[in-house]
Amino acid sequence: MLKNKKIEMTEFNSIRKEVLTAWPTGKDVRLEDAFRYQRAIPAAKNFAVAMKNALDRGQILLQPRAGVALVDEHIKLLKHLETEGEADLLPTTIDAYTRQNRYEEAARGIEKSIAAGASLLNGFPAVNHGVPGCRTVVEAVSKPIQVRHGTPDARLLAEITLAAGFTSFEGGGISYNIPYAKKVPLEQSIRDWQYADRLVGLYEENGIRINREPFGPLTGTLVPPFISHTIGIIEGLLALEQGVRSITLGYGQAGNILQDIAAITSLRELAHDYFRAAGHSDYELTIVFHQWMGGFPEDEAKAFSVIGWGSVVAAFAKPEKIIVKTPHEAMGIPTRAANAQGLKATRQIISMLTDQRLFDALSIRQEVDVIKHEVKNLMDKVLELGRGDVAAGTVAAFQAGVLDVPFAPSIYNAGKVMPVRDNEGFLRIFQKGNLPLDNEILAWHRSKLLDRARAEGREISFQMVTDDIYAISKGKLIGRPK
Amino acid sequence: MLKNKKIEMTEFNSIRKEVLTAWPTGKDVRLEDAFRYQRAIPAAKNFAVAMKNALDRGQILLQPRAGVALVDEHIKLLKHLETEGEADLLPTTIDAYTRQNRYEEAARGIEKSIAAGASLLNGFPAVNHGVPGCRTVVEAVSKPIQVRHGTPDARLLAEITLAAGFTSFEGGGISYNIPYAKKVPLEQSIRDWQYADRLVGLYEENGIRINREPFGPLTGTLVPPFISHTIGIIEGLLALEQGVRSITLGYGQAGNILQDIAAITSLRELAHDYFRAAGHSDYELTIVFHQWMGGFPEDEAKAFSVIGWGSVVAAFAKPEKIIVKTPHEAMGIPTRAANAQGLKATRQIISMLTDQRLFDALSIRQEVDVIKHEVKNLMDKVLELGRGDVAAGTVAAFQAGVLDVPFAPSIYNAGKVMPVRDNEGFLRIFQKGNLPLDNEILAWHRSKLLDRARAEGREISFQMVTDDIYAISKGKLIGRPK
Amino acid sequence: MQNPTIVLGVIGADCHSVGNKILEIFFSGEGFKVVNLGVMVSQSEFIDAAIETSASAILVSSLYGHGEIDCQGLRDRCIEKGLDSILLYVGGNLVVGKTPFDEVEEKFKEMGFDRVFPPDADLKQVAAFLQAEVQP
Amino acid sequence: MQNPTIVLGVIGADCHSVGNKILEIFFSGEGFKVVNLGVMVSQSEFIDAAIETSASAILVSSLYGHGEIDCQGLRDRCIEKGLDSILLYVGGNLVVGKTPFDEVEEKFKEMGFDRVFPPDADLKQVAAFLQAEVQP
Ligand code: B12
Ligand code: B12
Repeated sequence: MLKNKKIEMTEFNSIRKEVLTAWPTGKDVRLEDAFRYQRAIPAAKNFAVAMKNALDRGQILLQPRAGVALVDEHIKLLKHLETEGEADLLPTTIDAYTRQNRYEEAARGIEKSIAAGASLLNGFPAVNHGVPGCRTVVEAVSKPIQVRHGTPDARLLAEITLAAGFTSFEGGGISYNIPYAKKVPLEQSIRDWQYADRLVGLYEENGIRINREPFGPLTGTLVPPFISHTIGIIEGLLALEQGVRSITLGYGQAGNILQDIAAITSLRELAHDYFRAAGHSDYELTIVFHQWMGGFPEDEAKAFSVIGWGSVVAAFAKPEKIIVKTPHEAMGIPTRAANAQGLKATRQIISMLTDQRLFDALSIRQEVDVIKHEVKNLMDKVLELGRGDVAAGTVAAFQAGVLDVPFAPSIYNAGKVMPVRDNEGFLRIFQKGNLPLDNEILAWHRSKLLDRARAEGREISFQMVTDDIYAISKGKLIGRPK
Repeated sequence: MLKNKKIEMTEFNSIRKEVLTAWPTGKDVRLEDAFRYQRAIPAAKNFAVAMKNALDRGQILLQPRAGVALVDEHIKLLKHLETEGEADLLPTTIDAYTRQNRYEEAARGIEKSIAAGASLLNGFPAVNHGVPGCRTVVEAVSKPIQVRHGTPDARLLAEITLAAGFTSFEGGGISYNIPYAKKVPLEQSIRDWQYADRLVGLYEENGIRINREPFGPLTGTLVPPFISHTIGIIEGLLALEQGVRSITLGYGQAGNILQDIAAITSLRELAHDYFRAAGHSDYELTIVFHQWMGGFPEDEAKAFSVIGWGSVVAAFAKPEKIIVKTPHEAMGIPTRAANAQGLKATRQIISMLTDQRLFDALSIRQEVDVIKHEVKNLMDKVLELGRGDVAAGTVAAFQAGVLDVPFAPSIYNAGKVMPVRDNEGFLRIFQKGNLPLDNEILAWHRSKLLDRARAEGREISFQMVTDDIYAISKGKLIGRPK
Repeated sequence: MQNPTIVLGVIGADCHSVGNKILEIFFSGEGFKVVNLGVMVSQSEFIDAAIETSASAILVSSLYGHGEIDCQGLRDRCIEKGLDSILLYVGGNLVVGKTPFDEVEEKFKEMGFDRVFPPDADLKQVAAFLQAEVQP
Repeated sequence: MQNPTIVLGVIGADCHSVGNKILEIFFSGEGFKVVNLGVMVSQSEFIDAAIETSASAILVSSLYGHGEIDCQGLRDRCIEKGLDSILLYVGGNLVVGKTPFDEVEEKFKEMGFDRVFPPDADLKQVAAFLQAEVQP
């Protein structure tokens, strides 16, 4: 009977023999060689390390989806995403035949793709390319790389890709069956994924940490968070039991920012609760957020906004990783250019929002009050200068620099005021010129700017202003020093 | 001396003579004819009415910027923005020579544009085209249309365009001088704008409401809200004094969402305070938000994200109007296709977020608790079914429909659960199938769905689910009935 | 006239089930007798079901990109099995990658499909075509 | 060698002042003597300033789209006024609308500019060009 219990080695080995003979490329897999190969992979290319670092540093890493039929083309695609798209993490998305263990059809797809001079498969048939083909891919890129698929029985795929140097493996016995298959018994797929997890556990026991990522979004279509959370936690428990130590739970955007942020927060807390309650303590838990996984608009401008909105939510919810969609989503497998566009659009949002905190009614009210205070300072002075007349007061105020527009070209503008952003991206005053701001407000601005100066380890300076001017076109809101 | 006092008619008329002779097209302007023409314009094409309606209905209207040298081309451009771009409000952006009253250079620009077969001007030279040319434009479109420019002395421009049937006029004595001119005395530009405002007041007194919009963003570059607010309020006071009754104050996105929302909120409250304090009560105040007005990224994917982020902020801050940028912003005057893309991207966000409220820490915490509660319901049952074993429990749970993934294709999935969005776009449960949710939670879901049913005036039904599935690709989050 | 029977399904190793459920609900609502084979349907399953239920049309979906490979030969097999005049419609994201729809349509018409539809096909329109084209 | 003098300004009826302020700060920092005429500068203002300050180069900005009209004839006027060998650089959003930069460059080189720059010009690189190309 199915149990959440570590598979014993004798049983594992007897299953393994079968697994490796399911397709000729299986015979290339030798564990000792695989461990040696994996150990030589630098930490900078290890997925588990990257996820852990993101957690420690509060970063959000960007990862696209991508896979085509042929090794060379696949490498070109990944390299484009790495350079032009500036992806932090790379994927290898597996084709749908391989996902169903239909290796012969995958082989035909490879042939037809060679003949057509274009990929006729919707992903990379890793089993058919075998350990040598996969290693060519792994060696060609410089970022950590993961297998992404949707395979109920991924045992051979795991054997081959891990032996080839992939350092993360997506999926799980529930999440890669229920939304992806029609007739695979759940008991079977859980068993088969216990095998995959045990394999990862073996690597772990041999000093190689492989990241595992249950597939959070399920059907990607109106899945309430508590359903996918429960399944994710179960898959986490199953994986931990087999010796997995680096685990990334996933969640697909639901659309309401409040619910989505609450979902990410609760997923993290719940997982720790359940994992610890089950007696686990030695593990690394991280969270992945998927941009909208349901049907996309066909119009690319609109698709960009869906991508953008997902990125906004991520920026506030702070998962360790975000899976990025493309403007071609509704139409078909994206070109590499469209894929890079998705990454760039996402990066722009994540960077623009990186310093912003979750806002709440209270802090907005506070900021409203500050602005009112500042306006009153100026308005009082304008009216004073105009002896009650606002028009006359305005002219006088500009003359006196009491009204002063930063960067304005007019010679009737004093041009003495210099604004700059504070550490959260609020615009504050750096040089007040002749603005009639009272000391209370000025001191407050000053303290906000000191926060930034401290955070950046530099003096409050005109350089900050210049940096702020360029910031948005460089994908930031605040112009930080490099 | 300059005073905030209504210009007397004798003075107005004597200035007027001069104004109308500054360029030959001025002689076509006859006020009685203008009033007759304006009165015939249907309410659906009146800008002031549109803004008032947006205020009453809590809508955010979308407006692009656009203008080219020749009448026919300009009409084609506007019609494209109206149909393909689905703009709510139309602009006519004036070229930079006209803004400086350099009508001869504008005339040369028109000639060269005809010769080149392309617009060599950065806007529509309305004064040169005169009343007849402008009326051709106004008559060709079906949405309210506004003059957008940057003209320190806009008296002749106002005379011609208002006589031609434009129903809104952007600018102000400060905001269209300080950021736009080099050597125009402020006193002069305020005087000249008092004239423009008085002209609008005359229309008002003759039963025609023209909307006026001071230019909020100023230089568009790091302007702290309190500075632009103060100037906007002053221009508002100046306009009201001359008899303007429909006034839209503006604000350009600063980048931090908290500050931006606080800015919109405070602008509205402050303006009312100052206007009332000055003795005004009979006016309509609305707010316009400008998407990022500073330098844009050159990459179009990144530009889309800047546009998207501005739209997100607007969706939460709820101005009555948003001015939309385009993915070509950093490169040059946008093509009409790019301009429509900016509108579509903005629409997608505004619509996706329309039902979402500003979130705060408290309500997120509440949602976190709900999710935790739901997960516990399921997890307890899974473990119960597995007699403590999570793997066995999972299989049993799927069999029993205790775990059930909506829309999953697997025959091992019960497929009885039906999710649907609530009235704020949260995913809730419509049909619970065999999910072991307790009565407390179920009642809560139910009440949330009843809120939606009530709001939509229809029963909770499967139709809602279908509608929700299509919603995002149609630019919505919640699938409302048409 | 009796309600015409149509066979629905997603061909090949394709698991996209959402559109399939929508199609079932829609065509049932339009008065067709719908035999829905669900996802991951082989060519012979389509044909067997059509014979068994004397269906007038087969509506093939393919979303995942392998449509081109999966659909080849379906018309010939129908003829082999005596389904000489059965209507064959196909729709979805039929090929790998964003492709001008004309090209896709031509490709699938050459394979013997009577009508070819993009993902944003107007379903009311499809129902009207079906009503007009099914043999009584 | 003395620091070379350069004249800066935004030509025509153009009010975009932000980039101009950045250029002033940058080139001053690089050791040039900068004479900044600000925005809305006419051709004769550029030339008069260059003569008065014995400048080695004029850096013309145009952002607002009328660059093509505003810049025509500047080189001829320079020659008329005896500025035979003055360097003329131009940069910004030089024409109306998004246009391939090659075309823009060719157009302005034909007008007699020595170098033409897009909005994302690398200013360090521009400074290097200037240092190399100004007459001692
Ligand atoms: C949700 C989704 C998933 C879910 C599916 C869950 C499930 N069990 O249903 C998950 C995450 C599991 C998934 C997996 C995969 N997916 Co997917 N998925 C989508 C997505 C985002 C939405 C699909 C959807 O539900 N739409 C809503 C429904 C209502 O619309 P629809 O499916 O298009 O159906 C309508 C029309 O097409 C039309 N129609 C369909 N058939 C027919 C037939 C006839 C006769 C007619 C008239 C009309 C018609 O009417 C339907 C109802 O309106 C689409 C992209 C998109 N559209 O935005 C990608 C997409 C379909 N997936 C894609 C791919 C490639 C995959 C994977 C191979 C993974 C990968 N490489 O990325 C796997 C497939 C594995 C497998 N064995 O099939 C590609 C297909 C690429 C292509 N054709 O070039 C798409 C287009 C995304 C992309 N751009 O890359 N996917
Ligand atoms: C802010 C802004 C404004 C502000 C300007 C306030 C002010 N006083 O400065 C306001 C709102 C007032 C404004 C008005 C107008 N603007 Co404006 N504006 C912009 C915007 C968004 C940013 C400009 C900026 O400050 N950038 C930041 C600085 C640091 O960069 P920069 O100006 O490009 O300068 C750098 C480079 O170009 C380069 N450079 C510049 N000159 C030179 C010269 C040399 C020799 C070298 C080596 C390098 C170099 O170095 C500079 C420093 O890094 C741009 C679009 C964009 N870039 O995103 C449009 C833009 C420049 N504006 C434009 C237009 C058309 C106008 C208007 C005519 C209104 C309209 N029709 O839309 C009016 C102009 C009125 C007038 N008389 O000039 C267009 C120009 C179109 C074109 N060329 O095809 C742009 C491109 C927007 C667009 N896509 O439509 N604008």
